[in-house]
This record gives sequence, structure tokens and C-alpha cells, in this order.
Amino acid sequence: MDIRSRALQDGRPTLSIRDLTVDFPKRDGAFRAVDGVSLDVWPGEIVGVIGESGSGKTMTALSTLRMLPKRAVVSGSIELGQRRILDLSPADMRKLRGDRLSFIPQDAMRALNPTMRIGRQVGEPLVLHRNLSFKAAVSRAVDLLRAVHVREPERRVEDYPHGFSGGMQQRAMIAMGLALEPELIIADEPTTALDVTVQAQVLKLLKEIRDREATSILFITHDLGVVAELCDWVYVMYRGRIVEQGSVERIFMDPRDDYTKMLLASTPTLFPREAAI
Amino acid sequence: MIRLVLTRLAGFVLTLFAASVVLFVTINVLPGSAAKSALGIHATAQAIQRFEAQHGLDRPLLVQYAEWLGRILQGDFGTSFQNGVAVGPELLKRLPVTLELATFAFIIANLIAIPLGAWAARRHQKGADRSITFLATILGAIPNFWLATLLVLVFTLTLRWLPPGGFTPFTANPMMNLKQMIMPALSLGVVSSALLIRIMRASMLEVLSTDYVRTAEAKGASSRTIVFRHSMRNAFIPYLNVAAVEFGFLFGSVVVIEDIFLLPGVGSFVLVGIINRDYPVLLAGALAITLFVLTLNLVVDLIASLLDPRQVKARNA
Amino acid sequence: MATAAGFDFRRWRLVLLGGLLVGIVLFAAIFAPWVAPYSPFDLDVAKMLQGPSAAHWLGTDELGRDVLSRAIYAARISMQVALLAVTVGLVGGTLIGMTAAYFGGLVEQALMRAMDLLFSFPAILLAVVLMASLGTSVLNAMIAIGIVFIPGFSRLARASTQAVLRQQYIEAARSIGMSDIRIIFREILPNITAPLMVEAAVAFAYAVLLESALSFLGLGAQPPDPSWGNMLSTGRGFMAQAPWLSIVPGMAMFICVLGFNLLGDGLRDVTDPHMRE
Amino acid sequence: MSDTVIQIAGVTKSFLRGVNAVDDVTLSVARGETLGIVGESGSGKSTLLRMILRLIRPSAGSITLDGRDVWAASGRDLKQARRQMQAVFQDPASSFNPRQSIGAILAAPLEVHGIGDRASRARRIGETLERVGLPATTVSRYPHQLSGGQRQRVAIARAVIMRPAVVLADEPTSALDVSVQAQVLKLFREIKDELGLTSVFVSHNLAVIREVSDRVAVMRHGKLIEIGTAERVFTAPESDYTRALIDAVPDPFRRFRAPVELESGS
Repeated sequence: MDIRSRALQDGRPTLSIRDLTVDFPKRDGAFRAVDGVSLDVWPGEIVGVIGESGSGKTMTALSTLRMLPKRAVVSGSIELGQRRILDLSPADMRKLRGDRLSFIPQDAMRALNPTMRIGRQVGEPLVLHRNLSFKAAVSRAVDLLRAVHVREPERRVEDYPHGFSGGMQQRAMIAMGLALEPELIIADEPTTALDVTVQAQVLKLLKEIRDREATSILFITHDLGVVAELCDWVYVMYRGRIVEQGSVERIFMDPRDDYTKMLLASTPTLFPREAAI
Repeated sequence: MIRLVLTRLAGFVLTLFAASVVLFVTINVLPGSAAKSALGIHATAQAIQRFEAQHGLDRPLLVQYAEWLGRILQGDFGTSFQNGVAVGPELLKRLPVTLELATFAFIIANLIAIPLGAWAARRHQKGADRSITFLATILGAIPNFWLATLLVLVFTLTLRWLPPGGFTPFTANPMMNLKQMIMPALSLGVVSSALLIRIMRASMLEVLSTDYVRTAEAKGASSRTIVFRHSMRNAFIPYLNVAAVEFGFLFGSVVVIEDIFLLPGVGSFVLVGIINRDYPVLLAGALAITLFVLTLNLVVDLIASLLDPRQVKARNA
Repeated sequence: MATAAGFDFRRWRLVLLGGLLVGIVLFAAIFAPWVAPYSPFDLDVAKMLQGPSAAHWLGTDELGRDVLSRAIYAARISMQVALLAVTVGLVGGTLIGMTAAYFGGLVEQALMRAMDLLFSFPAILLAVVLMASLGTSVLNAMIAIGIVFIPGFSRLARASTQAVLRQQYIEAARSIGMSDIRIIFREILPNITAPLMVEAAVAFAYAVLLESALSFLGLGAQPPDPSWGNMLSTGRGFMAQAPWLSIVPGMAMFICVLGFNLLGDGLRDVTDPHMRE
Repeated sequence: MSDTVIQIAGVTKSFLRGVNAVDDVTLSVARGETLGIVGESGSGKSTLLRMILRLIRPSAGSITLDGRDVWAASGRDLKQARRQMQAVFQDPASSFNPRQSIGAILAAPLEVHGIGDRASRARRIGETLERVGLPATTVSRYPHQLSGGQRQRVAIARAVIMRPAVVLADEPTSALDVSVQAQVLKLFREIKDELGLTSVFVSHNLAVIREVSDRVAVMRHGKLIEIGTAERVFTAPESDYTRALIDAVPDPFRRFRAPVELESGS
């Protein structure tokens, strides 16, 4: 059943990573954080990358944004649309970020500038990439905030981040990421810091965005539950490698790799396990 | 907002009051006798008694303090034990000198520290950062009164560009005033900048490593935009507070610098007061310098609060 | 923290460089009678104000005394004053800061208000006023400078203690019924010594500067006892004829202060957990 | 089985701004059972645990352990209460003094309560380490040399070395990866059964609470929303809030069948 129905799609994947390797040089040799990872994200698809700490999932995401620590040594290829990301000049890469490719981090409270009004922060991609004035960008930010269901956005754009709740801050980050209708959104554990009820709302919002805008989302997480709720396709990472990939149904119903099986067995659940058949 | 200012002002007044108590008590438990230094070592016992009675030095400390405070609040700082001159007007004459020196020194220190500190942080662990840190280490090890001496050696004795000292009011001769001010201001400012460079660098490094700077990078902001739009304001908030306190801490050096450059300011007034054990002079001078420092802290603190929306809101709530 | 792989020179280079400079000054101070070529007090009017020569490497002063020997003996006074002053500041400040942080509430309010007040006086002014009050002598200089240091150390000790108090091992210690005294000395003190030692090195440098300033103003060491401050003060009178009288004591202070500052910076880097790999 | 070990009656903790972190909570814990307390951030669950542990003083109400008021106790009674009740904290990074070896950390509670001599303490430490699945050589190691999972094993060792009657755990596995969490939870359950411990287990993770608890208390904004057997609370919640909480959990096995638990002999 592991026929990749998505491979039958026309055209090319939004994101295509091939043989990605990330090394961190140390005094004695190097630490290999990512080891030959290949993955694809197709248009309108939500792809989950799941792994425990140290699995290399975040490093894979940061490689795509070219935002790894400077001492990291990267090889392989990453293509976003037709662009070979690893070959771009720093200036061209900068033009891509926040425009064709946006990032939603884990901790929205820390990710928002405490001394800048929400509206300016949400609208800033338009200032950076479309030469809008901040005034025009803030009025666009009102629409963006409305689209992520922030109430009274006209008033809220004047607020500073500390006036927002955790869930609202994450909505603002998502609005910022959507500003220029990117081809790909990379989300790194965007709901881990949130309470479950708020998390559920944010996950619903992400699905809604995908359905509405047909944006592709690369979703990094350690939480199998979130993957089951949200993703179409899953990559399981362990120690820098992808150990298994498949549709979300296949991974959960018929895991093949021992590590995936162990992960599934370890996950606590509200729905008691059935007796062995 | 108004509440914020009022709270800070109240704190300022309270601190100033407490400082006056500390200074008064410290100075009035001086073991050395004021009478002896005023009247000479060979003064008779009666003469000393008469002197102490005349200046009220034989009464309880609390009474003396209350009276002194009462008079000060009316602008009367008493008369010098040494020469009977009224302290208040003399202090008033000296204040502008020290104010000018302090202002110049603070401006010089910040002009050096802010760009260098920010630049070092931006080039963290690169050549520029190492050079600036090295410079700060060297500057920080130079005693400011030695730097003053070296400046005189070079610019006065060798090059003969600048006068060795003295003071001319700016209104009387602006050029002369600046010529006389530049070496004292440099001695204080350059040495203080060493510490401020480190503070600015640390504040900026802190900000540059935050998640919101990473967000700006992920939005496609250039390194310039990141520094100027997203980092400066946030780095300034801790910088200003720490910088003002540290500058104030180092500002006591006016006592030495004014002595070296024969500046008739508050610092040299304090020194005269100490050498002659002239209580009214010493007290008035020390209080004036403390007032300088507290005012600087107050102003800077208010500016920093204005920069920080979290504080403005918290105080209003 | 030398690893099995060998001594990490880069990490320790500032400590080594600072230690070397400090070592030279300390050596001169301790072994002054053996190191100094002449007595610091021997007058020789025939040789007054002579420039550097083979007999007198750093020249002679206005009374024909050997400048090198006086500078070496001056190191003794500086080191004595600095050592005692830093001890007063460190012990006093640590006790006050730890007490304030541990007990909190009114005790903390009262202690820290008092420290803020003391800190609002410029350092030299406070030292000068205290010296005027105590009388001019080397011992009083030590006490005055020590008092100046108390607020700085107490703030640091308080902040460090508060950071430790937020750690769960303090809750763990309390929950097993450990006494306050034991928590303070066994759980807290060992974890705040590193920042205090760094501060002590920096305070040492500042103590040398303060002592010199006091002596320069005639409030510290009294002639004919040599101190860098009073040597510079006298030397300034002969700046045109004998510039070395102004340069030598300043250079000595510079080397000494630089040594302690480097030592402090180096210790900070070495003990800073962020710098560890 | 029904005798009460911990009785919490009308306990309230108010902080300065007039908000109650814990608001009039009454509940009891029976001997040998595990009570799970679940809630979102700001629900007051950790504050409640800390009040039982005598780390935060309640503004009102009483907490008794075996019939003795925990907060009124002093001297010997207090020492006795402390001995009966041990804690496991959340953060494996900060719950140990970084300057002390594991041996010194485990010896501390024994020393404080004057239990045994040097040799017998060392023996007891060795036995306890073995019980939590750590090698005897661990005594000479320092916290930063251990992994998160190993540290939580040490934390459990520290709690049970006193042979207490009650163990209070505050999010003990929240900072761990799921595979390690599963091992630590398994160890916790085993030790609890072996020693017949009574325990209170606080977590924001409903699934973890379900796995370890006999009874479950749900808290929100400082109030006790409902309490009952784990089975009942999770299958037939009485309050809308509990229902909403359960529905919000992204549980993989809501959509997909749960696999049989592995025989994790590791």
C-alpha cells in the first residue's frame, strides 16, 4: 500500500531535499547532525518530520532556511521550486526568506520583538520584500490577523507582544508567515509550548490555511499525536537519518521500522491498547 | 506615564535625603578636629571650645542635622570654617564647571562606547570584535589621573597646543573654554568608555542571540535592518541603566581630575574641604556630586523606561 | 576543566596572561627587599632627577632616590591595600547578598535599599569622605575601599543566590528537611563562588586604582613611604625636566590593573557555562 | 485500602493580586493509590503539590498526612512528616546540585534524618541505585555526566531511599523524550507497587496521567473541576471542561488502533 499517491501529482515538489548532510566540526573529528536525508514536500501537502531530541529534525529545517550556526558544514542539495537553495548568494537567500519561504518557531513569545508593535512585525515582510511603507504594511497586517482569527485586529495591531496570550502570539507568527503567500511554511514545533486546548486551535488553523491557500507545510515535531491529527505524509528521523517514511495512515497502521514501532509503543494514550491478536 | 515619572521622582528625592543623612553622619564623626585645623595646632582649649560653640558643633548630632537640613532647604549652606566665606554662593559658582565637565565626559564616553560596542557584537568573535575588546581592556587599565598627566605631557609640554589647566566661562571665551575642557573631559570620558564598551557589547550580543532576531532573519531582514530596526532599541534598555550607574560610580574621579587641571568645580571644592577639614564645604560639595549622579541616573532611567513598552504599561496598570 | 585530550590553551590564555602580569607584580611586592636594587628611602642629592642609566634603570627622583626601587616597594602597599579591601568587600558583600536573597521579604528590602544607597555615591567620593572621616593612613584606605566594594559584591551575591534558589535542587533540599544553614553553605555557596571570584579579580584591579587615587590626593600612603599614587603626584611637579617620574608609576599601575582585569575576563570565560562545548 | 493518607481540606493559596492560585480545594488520597492531578498552565496543580510538600504555605485550609497537620507540625513531628513524604521534580537539569556527586546527593536525605552510619548508607545507596536500574559506579558521577532519563532515575532513587510512605511527583517526565518517558513511567509504577507507595502525580499530559493514575483530579484556574477513577473521568467525564480537554488532546490512537505495548526489558 505504500504507493505514493502524491508522486502521481503533476509537476514538481515544492521542496526537494537530496542527500542532505550537516556536520559540526569538533576538535576530534566532526559531529554528524544530519546524515544523508532526502525528503519531498508536494504542493498543498503537510509533511511531518518526527523524531526525538538529537534526531536532526530541526537541523534539517534550519538547513532549508540556511539559518544553521555558521560553523555547520552542509552538503547535498535543497531545491525550493526551481531554486537550488544551497547555491544561492546570501543576498538572494535573504530575498527568499519571508517571501517564498517562511518560518514559524516553537516559542512565539520569544520570537516576537518585545519593543515593536504587532502590526509592524506582522507587516514587516511586505516592507522588506514589496517596498511597502510601514503604514501600508500595518493595514495589510489587519487583514492578515483577521485571517488567523485574531479578534478586533484593527485595535490589536497597535499592541505590543506582551499584551497577547500565548495562542494569540502564535497566531501572529502564523499571520507573519502568511504575509506574502509563501510556497512553503516551515514550522518547528509551533505548538509544543502551548496548552492542549490552544494547541488544538492552532492545529485547526494550520489545516484551514492549507485548505484555503494550498500552502505546503513542513512540520517538525516530537509528538506523534500532532502528526496523526495534522499531517498527510510522515518522515521518521532517528540519529540524523530518515528511518521510515509513508502516508500517515501507513505509518500508524503498519509501522515497519523497529524504531517507529518502539516510538508508537512508548507513546502514552487515552485510548487503551488492544490485547494482542 | 505620569505615574512612572512620579514614582521615579519620589525614589530620587528619598535617595537624596538618605544620602544626605549618610554624608552628614560620616563627616561628623570625623576623628580629626575641625577647630584644630581651622585655628591651627596651637589653638588653646578655650579657643577651640569657643569655635565649637560658635559653629554649633557641641550639640547632639540629630539637632545639628535637622538644623543643617533646614538651612539647606532654604538655600543656606553655611559658611566655611576656614575663611568664613558663604558656601552656597561659592557652590553655585562652581556647579556649572562640573556640569560642563560631566556632560562632555558622558558624551565622549557614549560616543566611543555605543558604536564600538555595537560593532563588536555584530562582528562577534571576528577580528573587529577582538580588536575592540582588546582596546577596551587596555583603556580600562589606564588610571584616568595618569592619562590626564600624559595628555598634559604631550599636548601642553611637548606640542604646546593646549593650556595646562584653568577655567574660562564659555560665555566669556568659548574657544578658550573648550581648549581648557577638552583634556579633563577626555581623561574622564575615554577611561569610562572602556567599561561602557563592554556593557554595550554584552547588551547587543544578548539581543542578537534572541529568538526575535532569528525571526527577523527568517523574514529576510538584512543584517543592517536587524541591527538598527530590531536590536538597537532592545539593547539600549539594559545598556542605559547599567551605563548610567557605572558612569556615576566612576564620576567620583572629578575630585582628582579637577585637581589636576585646576578646574574650580565641585570636585576641587570637596578636596579643599577634606584637606582643611572644612565640614560645610565638604558636605556641600559631596552632596552636590551625589546630586549629579542621582540626576543622571534618574534621567537615563526615565529614557530607558520610555523605550520599553512593557515598563510603561506595567507602571500604568 | 582540562580534558583528557590535553590542556586547552586557547581557553585559558587570558587567565595565563593575566596571571603572568599579576605574578610579576606579586613577586615584586613579596620579594621587594631582594628584587629592588636600592633602598627606596636612600637619598642622594648629588644624583637627583637623573634620567634612566645603567646604575638607575628608571632614573632617580627629586631627592635622588632610585625610581625602580620605589616603584617595586610601592607594589607592596598596593597589594596589601587591595588584598584587605577585596576581602572586606567580598566577605561583607557575600554575607549581605546571600542573607537578603535567602530570607527575602523585609530583610531583603532593607539590606538592598541600603546597598543601593551606598552604590549611589561615586566610588572615589565615598572613599574620600570615609578617609576624611577615618583619618589618612594605609589601614584606613583598606577599610574605606573595602566598604566601597560591599554594595557591588552584595548585588552580585544576591543575584547569583536568587538564580540558585530558582533551581529545583533547592526545593529538593527543603523537601527532605534540610536546615537553612546547611542549604546556604552546602547547596548555595558552592554554586555562587565562580561569579564572585571573577568579580574579586576585577575588584582587585579597581582597588589598586582607588588606592593610587587616594595616595595621589595625599589621603593614602604618606611620604616618604612610596606608593604609585604619591610618586605620580610628586612626579607631576617635575614633568618638564623628568617625565619618567610621571611615566614609571603610571606604567606600574597600568600593568597591575591590566593583569587583574585579564585574569577576571579569563576566569569569566572559563567558568561561563555558555562558553563550554 | 480505603484509609486516607493525605487529606486536603478547603486549601486556598492567594497571591498578591487577589487571584487565587489554588481556590478552596478539598480532596483525599487513600493508602496505596496514585492520584493524578491534571490541568493546563495556571491551573494551580503544581502549587497544590508544593503546599503538600510544605514548600508554599497555604492561605487557608488544612493538609494532613496520616492525620497530622503538615503545616502545624514542628520539631519531631515535622521531621517524621518529611520522612514519610518525598518528591520527584520535573526538571532533570536543575533538580540536582551540579557540584555534588550522585553519591553525595543520595546520602543527603539519610544524613539529614540521621539514618545509619557511613557504611550502611553506602550499602543502601548501592541497593537503591541497583533498584532504579543504574550501575553502582553512578555514585561517583556528577549530574551533568548523566542523560535526562538517568537523572530522573536518580531522582526516583532520591525519593525512595528514605523508604517513604508517600511520593509526590511534579511533571517528572515532561522534559523527556517519549521513549525515555515510557521507561521512567514503567520504573515508577514498578517501584510504587513494590513498596506499596501512595502517590500524587501532577502532569499536564492527560495520557501520562491516564497511564499512571488510579484516580484523577482535573484542575482549572485553581479550582477542582472533577475527581474520580481514571476510567470514569476519561470515559465519562462529568464536566464540559474535562470533555473539551480530552477532545483537544492530539492522541494518535484516536484515529489509529493502539499497538500492544512492547515488553520493554531494557
